[in-house]
Amino acid sequence: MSDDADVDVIVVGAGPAGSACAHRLAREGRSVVLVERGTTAGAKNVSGGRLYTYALEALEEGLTRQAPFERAVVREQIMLVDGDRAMQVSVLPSGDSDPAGVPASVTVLRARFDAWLAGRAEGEGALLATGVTVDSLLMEHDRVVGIVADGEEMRASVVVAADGVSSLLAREAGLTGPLAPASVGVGVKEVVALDAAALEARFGVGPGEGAATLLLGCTGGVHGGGFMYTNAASISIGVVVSPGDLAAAGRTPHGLLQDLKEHPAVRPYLAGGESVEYSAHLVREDGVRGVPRRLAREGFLVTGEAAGFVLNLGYTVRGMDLALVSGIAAAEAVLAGGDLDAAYHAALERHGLMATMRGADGYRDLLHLHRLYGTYPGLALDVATSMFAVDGGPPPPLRRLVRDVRRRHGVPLRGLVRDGLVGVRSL
Amino acid sequence: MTADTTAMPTDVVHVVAEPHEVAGLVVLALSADPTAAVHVMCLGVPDPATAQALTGCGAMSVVVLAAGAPVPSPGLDRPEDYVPAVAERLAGATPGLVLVPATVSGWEIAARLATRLGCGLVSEATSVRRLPDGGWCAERTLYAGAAVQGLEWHGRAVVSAAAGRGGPGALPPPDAGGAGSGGPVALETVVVDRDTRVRVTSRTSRERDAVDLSAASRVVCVGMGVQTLDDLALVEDLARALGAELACTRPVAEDRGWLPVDRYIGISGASVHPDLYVGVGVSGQVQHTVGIRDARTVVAINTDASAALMGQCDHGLVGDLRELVPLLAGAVRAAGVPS
Amino acid sequence: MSTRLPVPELLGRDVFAVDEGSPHIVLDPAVCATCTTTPCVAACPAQLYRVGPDGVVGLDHAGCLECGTCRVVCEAGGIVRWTYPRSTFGVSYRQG
Amino acid sequence: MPRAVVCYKWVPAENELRLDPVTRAVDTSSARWKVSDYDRNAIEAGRVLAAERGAELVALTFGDAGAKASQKDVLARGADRAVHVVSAAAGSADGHVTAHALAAQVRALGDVEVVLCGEGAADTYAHEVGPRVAEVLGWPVVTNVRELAVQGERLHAVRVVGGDLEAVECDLPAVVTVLAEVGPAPIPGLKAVIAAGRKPGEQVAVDALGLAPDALAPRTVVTRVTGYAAERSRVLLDAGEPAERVAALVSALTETGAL
Repeated sequence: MSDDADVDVIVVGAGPAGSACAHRLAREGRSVVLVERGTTAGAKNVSGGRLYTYALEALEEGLTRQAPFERAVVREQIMLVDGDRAMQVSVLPSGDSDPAGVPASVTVLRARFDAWLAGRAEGEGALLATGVTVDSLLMEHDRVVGIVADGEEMRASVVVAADGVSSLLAREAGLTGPLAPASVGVGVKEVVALDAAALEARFGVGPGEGAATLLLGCTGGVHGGGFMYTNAASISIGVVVSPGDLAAAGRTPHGLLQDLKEHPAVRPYLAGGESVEYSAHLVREDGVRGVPRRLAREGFLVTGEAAGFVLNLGYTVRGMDLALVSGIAAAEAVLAGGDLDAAYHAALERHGLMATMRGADGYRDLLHLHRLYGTYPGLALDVATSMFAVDGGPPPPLRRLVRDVRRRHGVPLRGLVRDGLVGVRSL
Repeated sequence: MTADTTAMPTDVVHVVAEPHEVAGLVVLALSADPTAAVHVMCLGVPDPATAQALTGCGAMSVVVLAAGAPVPSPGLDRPEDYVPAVAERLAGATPGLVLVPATVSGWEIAARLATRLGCGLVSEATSVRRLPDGGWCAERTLYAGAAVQGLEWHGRAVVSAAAGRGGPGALPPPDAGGAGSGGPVALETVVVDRDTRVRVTSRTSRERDAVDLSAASRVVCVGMGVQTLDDLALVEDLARALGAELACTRPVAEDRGWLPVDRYIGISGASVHPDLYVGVGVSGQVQHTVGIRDARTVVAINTDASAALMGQCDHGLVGDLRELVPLLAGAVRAAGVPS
Repeated sequence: MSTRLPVPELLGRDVFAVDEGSPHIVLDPAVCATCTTTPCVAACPAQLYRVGPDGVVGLDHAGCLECGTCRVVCEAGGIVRWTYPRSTFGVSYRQG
Repeated sequence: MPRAVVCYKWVPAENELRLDPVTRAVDTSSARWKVSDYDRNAIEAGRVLAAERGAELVALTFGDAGAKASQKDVLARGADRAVHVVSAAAGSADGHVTAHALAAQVRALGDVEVVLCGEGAADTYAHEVGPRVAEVLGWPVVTNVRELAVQGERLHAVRVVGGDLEAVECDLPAVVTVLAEVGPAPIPGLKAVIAAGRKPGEQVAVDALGLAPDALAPRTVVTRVTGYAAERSRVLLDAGEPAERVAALVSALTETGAL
């Protein structure tokens, strides 16, 4: 700790990134203050609700089984929606549990999960200060030396910004600029309380088991998709859409979510449930391109969602696992000392996080195919519907069936092939 | 509150109150248990008119506790000072329900008596009833009115209750001419030592205009969403148009000082039961809404459609109060609404 | 029975500590008056942005879900201040 | 060093309760817990008083194991020490039991010159525990207080009694119950929150206080808690021109006889 610092490290934001960072630093004997603006950790945090557990195990082996997660995901579903129609692909089982029986992914509700994780960081010796909004960075000689909250200053050798997608601190530090509307999706979510047994019957899962459902075609042609995750006794249902496209399409995120809930293929899942919470959150969609080149400056580094460590792969959104890993990497960079940015990048590479971000870059092209959100779900449903239509005549050749449907949707063969190639390349 | 009296032994209710509160509490006592022997301990010497009324209030006995030396200065007396004397007398009396008015002094008296008697306390009961087994049960509100709690006990307990307040939540009065404990009784005056550890040095009236909000048939209430004095003037005009009393939420009176404190409605303020309540810029926290529970019709006017009051009103008018309030005042006047 | 819920009804299920004293998002009405596209109105999940009778967008910060969408979509620059609510104020998720 | 004690209650946040729409059962399981609102004003009043007196401020609560979580908050609000009298049966305790437990701990602390309480707790608001504690200790009590000062060994207070303000005085030690008006409870700042995190809270088992079984036997039993649901029609007028909305309201009110 430098002479005039109150503590070694101040971590701003007790989400997965901040708590993981504080956990690791405290375990290594650093004095850490973890500042959270919610009155409890998790009170300001929202996500779809799925966590890949490898990241929790990376923080501390065996942590997953102690975590207050909702359900272990055993069923993956993709639902294509067009008008009143729907087509669903269901994969079971999803992923393998490791030999120790740790599920590969779990659903979480953040108010519970984040409070627990922050509590773990406290258990390692970090000081958790909740109900404190950090207003700005304390700067001296072009160096970040602390934070200011409600007029009070606190000094630290390093400030870690884990303050989420809208990171005011990373912006203030000059590491990030304004977000472009096209680089984010706005997610809205309802948590619908439902009896556990009814939920298990509807999703075809056992006690403690859950399903993750992705929905396409439910966004009124606006770039985006929907999701449905099973919690212990509730369903998280939401849509993520490109906010800049909404006004032109005459749609609202709220309206799309209400439509989705009313869809004949979705409604039975929710029947009799009671909506207990409505939340919203921005989701970064620019992948590795959204990660700033410099992630640190003297006395400061940025991690988690604030640093753009979010991946929208279309079939799933990954944020919490990347946040955890980047938080660990941030802690390792602080522990390494020296050039913070270099140490941080080295740690991120070491954990394979940058490789993951780069590897996922192709998905971005796939996700920018506009037809994915309106045309293709309808096209696929038309093909499927024709396949199942029996009128007594000879079944039409499948090739002709696809051609007819394609023409009806005004998709030229060239376009279909091109989109297909983008899809193949991106995978 | 109906009591099945056939199978139950007669019980004793001790009413402990200031002279002007006695009659109302005896009514409550007899409605809780019509066969009860009601004994009154009157804290302080009543004026002649009140004394006259007390002899026929329906109690079986009325004991007036008069201050022994030093006699308090007029206006600086404290009913709380009689607690040791009351406790001493009750300790030797037939155990039973001890009924105390739910007032600032009554709350303290009730809790201290209960402690001295080693018994339970039900503060601000909304109902009290005998049980067939001779025990008692009572109800009171919880979470500032969001919930109702049911309590039971056997043996002695002190209960504080609001006497003489109307509305469906209050203890109902007994049938007119209902059973009393007997005919007129003589007042017995006993000079007692008081607990003078707490001394009143002065008493001043808060800024108030003797409004009785609880009697108003229409109430227009100012919430914190009314942000300027100009906006307040608009709301005042609406109240005039409606012939309504102007009321407010606690912070409007206590923090801003815009209205006298006796015009605020809520758990620590007034309770109202008008035919029409109009809340302007009222967020609808339960600490306030508990006080409007008995309003027949509740109207909320707020820019914020998600304000809690919108979920607890009959009609929610969403929009800018600067526009809506003058329009409403005009429409009310145009409709020639009798006020 | 429809599962459809209007925004105020949904916000009513959330827990808020509204800071009556100081709004955390501030608009410049002069700038907003020049805005013709008003993307905030459609994009705000809590529908807190509304076009007023004068045709200018206004904001009610009570009910803000603190998602940051308005700040991202604002083209005209009418949002002259966007911060988080002061300590302990704002939305408080119980599920998240 | 003289001591000032503030008694507080750890309660579920009333705006986070869930009421079952059918049974009206009150579900506190999803509610976060908090230091009862007016007790926060009491703590701040105690902080100011203790600072003036050079006294140690002890924040005292009686509750089950869960109430330990309150200690960080009361320390952040300015208490020098946080003492939690722990009882597994605290959930079924009434004012009689609570007052005996708190008073016993006040005696155990020693050198206490004033005990502050909120006028009522956010859940029960019974105006009960403060005066009960005073009686158990044999001390005078001043309730419903909005102004408070101590000069020498004498306490001066202004109480709200109906429409009147009553200035009173009494000798110390004494118990005072305060209204929110006694002064706002500031939101703890960063350093106070962090300093609180460094201070350990103290736990005292109720059995260690040497209380007679009778003192710990509740006199009343809670038989049920049911939610209150307002029966309101909840018609929102949020569309159309303002004049149309107002006209719709006036006609609805006229129809129902409210006007």
